[in-house]
Amino acid sequence: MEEILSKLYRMTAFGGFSFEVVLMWFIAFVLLYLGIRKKYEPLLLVPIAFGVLLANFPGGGMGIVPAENIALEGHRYKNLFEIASEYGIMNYLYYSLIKTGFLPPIIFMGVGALTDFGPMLRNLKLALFGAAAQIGIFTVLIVSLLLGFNLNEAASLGIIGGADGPTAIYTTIKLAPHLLGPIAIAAYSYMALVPVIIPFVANLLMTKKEFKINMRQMDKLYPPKHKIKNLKVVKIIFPIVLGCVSAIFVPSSVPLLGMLLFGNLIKEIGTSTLRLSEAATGPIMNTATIFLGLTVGATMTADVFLSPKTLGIVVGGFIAFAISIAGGILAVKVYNLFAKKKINPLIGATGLSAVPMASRVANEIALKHDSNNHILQYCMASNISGVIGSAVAAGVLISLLS
Amino acid sequence: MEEILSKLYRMTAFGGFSFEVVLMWFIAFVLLYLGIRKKYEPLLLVPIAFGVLLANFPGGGMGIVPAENIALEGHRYKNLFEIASEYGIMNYLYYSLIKTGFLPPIIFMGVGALTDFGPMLRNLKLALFGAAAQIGIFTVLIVSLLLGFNLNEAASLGIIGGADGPTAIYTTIKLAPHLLGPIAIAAYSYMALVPVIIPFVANLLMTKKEFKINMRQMDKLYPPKHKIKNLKVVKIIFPIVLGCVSAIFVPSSVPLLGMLLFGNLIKEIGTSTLRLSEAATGPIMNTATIFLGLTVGATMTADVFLSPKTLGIVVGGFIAFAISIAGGILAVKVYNLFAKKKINPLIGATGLSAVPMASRVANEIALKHDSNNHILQYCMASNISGVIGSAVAAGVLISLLS
Amino acid sequence: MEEILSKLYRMTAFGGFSFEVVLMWFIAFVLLYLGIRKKYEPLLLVPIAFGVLLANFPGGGMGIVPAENIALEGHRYKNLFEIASEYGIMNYLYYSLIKTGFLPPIIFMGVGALTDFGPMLRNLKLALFGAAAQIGIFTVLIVSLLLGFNLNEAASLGIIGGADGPTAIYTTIKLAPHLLGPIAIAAYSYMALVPVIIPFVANLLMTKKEFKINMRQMDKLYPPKHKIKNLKVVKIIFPIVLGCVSAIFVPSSVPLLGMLLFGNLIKEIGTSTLRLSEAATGPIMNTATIFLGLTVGATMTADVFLSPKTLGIVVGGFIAFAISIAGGILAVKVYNLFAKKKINPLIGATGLSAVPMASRVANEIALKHDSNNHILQYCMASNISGVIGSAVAAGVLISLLS
Amino acid sequence: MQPLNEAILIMAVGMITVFFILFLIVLIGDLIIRLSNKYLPEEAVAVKAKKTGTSSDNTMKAIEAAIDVITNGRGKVTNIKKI
Amino acid sequence: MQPLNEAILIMAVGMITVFFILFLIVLIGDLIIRLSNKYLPEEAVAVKAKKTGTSSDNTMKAIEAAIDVITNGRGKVTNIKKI
Amino acid sequence: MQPLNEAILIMAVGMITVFFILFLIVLIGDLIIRLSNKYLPEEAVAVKAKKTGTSSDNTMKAIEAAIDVITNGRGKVTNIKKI
Ligand code: NA
Ligand code: NA
Ligand code: NA
Repeated sequence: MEEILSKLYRMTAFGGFSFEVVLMWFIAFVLLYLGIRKKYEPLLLVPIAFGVLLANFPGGGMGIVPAENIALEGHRYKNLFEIASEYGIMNYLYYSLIKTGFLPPIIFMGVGALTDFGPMLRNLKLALFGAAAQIGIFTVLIVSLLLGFNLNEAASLGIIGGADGPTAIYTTIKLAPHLLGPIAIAAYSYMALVPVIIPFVANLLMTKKEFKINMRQMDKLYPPKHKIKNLKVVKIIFPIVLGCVSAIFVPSSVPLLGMLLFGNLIKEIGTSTLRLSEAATGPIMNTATIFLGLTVGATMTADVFLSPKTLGIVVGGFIAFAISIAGGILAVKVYNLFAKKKINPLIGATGLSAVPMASRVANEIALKHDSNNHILQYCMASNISGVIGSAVAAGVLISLLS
Repeated sequence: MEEILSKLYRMTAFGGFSFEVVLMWFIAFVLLYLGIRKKYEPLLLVPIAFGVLLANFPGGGMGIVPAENIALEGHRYKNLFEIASEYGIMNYLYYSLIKTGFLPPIIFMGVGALTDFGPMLRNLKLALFGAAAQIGIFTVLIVSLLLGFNLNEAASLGIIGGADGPTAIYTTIKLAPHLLGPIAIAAYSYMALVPVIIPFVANLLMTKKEFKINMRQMDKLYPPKHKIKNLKVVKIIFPIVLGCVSAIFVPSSVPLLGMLLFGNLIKEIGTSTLRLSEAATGPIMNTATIFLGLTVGATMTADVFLSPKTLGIVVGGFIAFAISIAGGILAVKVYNLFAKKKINPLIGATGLSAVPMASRVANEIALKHDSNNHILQYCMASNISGVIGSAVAAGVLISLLS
Repeated sequence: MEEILSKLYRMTAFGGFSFEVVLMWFIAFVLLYLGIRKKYEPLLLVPIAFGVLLANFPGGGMGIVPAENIALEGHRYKNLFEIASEYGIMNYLYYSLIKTGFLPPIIFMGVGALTDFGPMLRNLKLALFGAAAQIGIFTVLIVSLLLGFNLNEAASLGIIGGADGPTAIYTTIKLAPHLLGPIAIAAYSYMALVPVIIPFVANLLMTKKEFKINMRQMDKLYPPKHKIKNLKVVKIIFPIVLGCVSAIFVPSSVPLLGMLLFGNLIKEIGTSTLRLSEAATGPIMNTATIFLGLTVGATMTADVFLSPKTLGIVVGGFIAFAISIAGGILAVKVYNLFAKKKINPLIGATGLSAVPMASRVANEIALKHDSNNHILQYCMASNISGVIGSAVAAGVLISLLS
Repeated sequence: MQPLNEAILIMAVGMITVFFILFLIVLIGDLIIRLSNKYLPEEAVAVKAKKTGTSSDNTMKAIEAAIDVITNGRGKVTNIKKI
Repeated sequence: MQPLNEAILIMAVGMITVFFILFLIVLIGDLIIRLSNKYLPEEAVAVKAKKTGTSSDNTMKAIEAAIDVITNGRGKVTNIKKI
Repeated sequence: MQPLNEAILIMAVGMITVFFILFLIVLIGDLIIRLSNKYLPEEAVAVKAKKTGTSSDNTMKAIEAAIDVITNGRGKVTNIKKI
């Protein structure tokens, strides 16, 4: 009888319990609440949160082990079969799909196949504000360096300001994989908080008059020079050329941008590659999302997550977002000083990326100030270019630091 | 000319022929017949049977090699690339997807996303009979130990009585992988034979009066205390809490139960995670089923399969099923001795699991005895809890024996 | 400032530029043009072309490294995790999905699930011309040996004449992986050029009278002996038996033919395995196509592709196609010398395979000569048997040479 | 320990655990139902979802009919997502 | 053996095998057809399937005919789900 | 180099690169548009595509409008297949 009880006890997780573990459950519940009830990017936050939960049951063997555990001597590593045997399926998934940098480009392929470069092509100039809105990345890099993060960690923290989930995850995998969990959560949470952060920053920096700048009226006053006569051809050539240009200048951005543009190309070609683009946006992307979420969540074991650095990431990520938005807005304001054809600074704010929510939020703000001021299509131009901007920034960081 | 003939001969499979190989083909044909014509779980039996066929052509290189072949010295193993190069794609699939324990939890995720805990939540008490109906697992464990199986083999044999394919496969991978083929076949075959086994056991153990116990009348006589006012919320919270509880007490059941409950959660959340649950029940589960079936079939090479143990598994598996059903029925009968609100013992029989066929069979039996006695919803309660029950039992076995 | 510029420069790809690299881009653009505008097998040529592009940006790390780079001493290899870490995701995909020989059989499973053996079963005798039309494979093997290719290379080159993409790729992986890129491109390009090549060869070898041989009239004059009463049963039994026969005589064709026939079986069984056949033809096949295309394209780095051998492959592949078509036509002509019931030699031409385009082309040619001469169904018989024929030929080559 | 003894011990541990877990599920399920009945009895969202739910069959037919008329049968709804 | 000799040998082995296999396919296909015609000309299951088939087949055909008429052949039912 | 100096250097390199690439995109996008306007202004294929496009666009709008009315905006067509 005693034996039964002792076996029973040893089988349970009670031996490994601690305050930290229970705290992690609480964090998982909060994330689940945000994802399910508040609908903060549920497609990622729910799997991440469940991954956190699974990882934090002592004895469940679902938590990701540190990379040291799989290193052997002489730059060699345990093989995937050994990882699965020793550390279970979650580590198998993590080390085959995530640590190899595989899933973020795969998700980017799907994102590309869902992206329409049309609005950007129709308002090419606005794409430049997608560059300005990357300033948060580098500012926070410097700030967090001063706060005690090392360079690689600081770069991963800064990339949260790119407001793009797969980019943030890919960069962190390459530069500071031990911070993957909190950075992914910060990135997706703040993307979900865009409807709060953009109005907050915009109200700080913009005047009432600026909120009312009407892009369509401007287009009437100063009509664009040439219209696109054959949009389909342009849309097919554009991703190919864009891929070449970015690959020549920032080769390290190829895994991300190349897959994004490949996805876009097979979508724009149309029916003859429809099977491929449907696969990229459907089963491939959804499957990738499930496993990305669960494994990223599973990196957050109590001992890794509960460190002062996590707090730094939460605060730093928010600052990066805010500065990126501010950068976009200020760039438009500077532009407006010199140009006759004014631009609504909200279009700078959407340079952040967080497609398409940022555009929708900016459009709503504009409509609140003037119910005729539809700026969605203009916002989408800088919004999409913000995705490219942060992927390029990620390429630079990886190239200079890894 | 002679040279041509000799090359021709050496190319063929004739050199490796034997009576055993031909017998394996015959077994494959029988399984194909059962799957295609008799519709015994065709989604699994057809791929398994085809895998048996492919594995038993000498020279085809599609049979699974024993684990010794991939072991190196010092607890190290050949890597997956080496396995593919040396032993071909079927071993590549087997050692990357099955031996790692990967596919059964993945299929459980899909099962979870197809499961509705509603009937169980509406009749929670009936869930207890899903525990009673696991007795076959442990009884057959003891019996087969006496018949000469070792402890790990006996546990894998017993788990057939859990009447749940992925659970049986997962447990066998962990405890006795050399028995994987016959155990998988026994599990799926007997699940397909549930329409025969349940009536057989029920007729042995139940009286006419018991067959006619009408659950709806009982509900009218003794109405349940409280109804569920907000089913959606309950259904979302339930898998989360259930996951935590089972993970705390039986951490080794987390890979199976955790994925099951994750699948269920993304289904119950609804539209905002629809992409994920559709992926889990569609492409992911179907792809997993194809590769699980083919590779499990391919483990059954003549020398592995044609052993007295296989016969023991076939017999033992049947006994395990029968005892599990009997356990469920008897548990209800004991309950009825003490309770005023009687329960139809058929609801105990479905505690076996084999969802949802067991419930349908039990419902038909009840209707045959009283055409107004619809017990399907009640059966589903114990039926679903039987899935949890056998996953917990599997966790206990793995935790105590591996 | 100088430091910034130097960092900027070192980050770009300029250091690795060369005439060869730019030439590869040009080749990629031509392939994209063929795939997108000329619609030459866009499902494969577009991913291949994009793979070529990605692979040829110095510093992008997307080009496939030679197999020597992953070999260690003593017949051991780097593991997949190490390959991903050192050489990036494209090599990870290539060495896990292609070099293991995994994807071609997977695509064949989908092809099987899309194939209808009905036309072949209705005109079984025509299947023999699917054998005659494999002569191009072996002729070009000899020719290219004389031109300086070694035996394994010559066999891979010859298999282009099988006019079947996955077969050509699978054979090349096994025999001469360094030629994978150009052989895959030649195979798919010539399959796209079938509407040009078949009329060209047919006009050379066929008389006006032969073009007008009307198969339906022949069927009326000499009606077939027995009709199929129960097509469904025949269609289910056929792939099973065919699988056994080919596996016994050419075991090395099992990975290809076995998967083809498994795919066909789960399709013919119908509703009870519909989930599986839908998965095989949908998400599995499309995903496999994307990754096959990208990685095959990525093998074509400048130094591998720009060699005289590539030119030999381009020329040899064309000859192989032409000879295969001629072989089919001539076999029919010889048959017609002896038989009363004449056969239209175009049906020999489609023995090449390139399903179903060859059949459509042949049908159109026949209709041009006689607008009542519908031969599509007859062409499909030899057309499908041509797929089996080249898979068998591939099995012979692999068995004798690897 | 002898295998048979161990097997019996496993049986005891196993059946106790299975019963204990499913007993806990009954308790906890009951608790969740009670708490949700008390604190989240019928929230706005749930009500809405239910309503669109029941009417969805009729709606579906109406949509199909409408499309048939408008497109002269050339269009067909293969997929309708609720938003 | 010299490569050229081996190549010719391969050609012989290869073409013989390909012809042999496809010849076997013809024979075996013929055999399957004969046997199925004799022993399973129109079996119970098939009949049953056909019958349940027929009712849904008829429905299906009716639907398809209707759509064909309406759409002048341009529409096609790709998927009907029972609800 | 001290980390801080390097960080500032990274910022410079990074922002220059990002601006440079997006500037190039503006230029090249403009160039593609001009060239396509000049050399491929409205090719046969494109015209065709556009025409079926516009007609189906109208149909689509009609369908959507109908559905909107019927479902009070709760339903949305996500997928219509033409054959
Ligand atoms: Na961005
Ligand atoms: Na069970
Ligand atoms: Na062929």
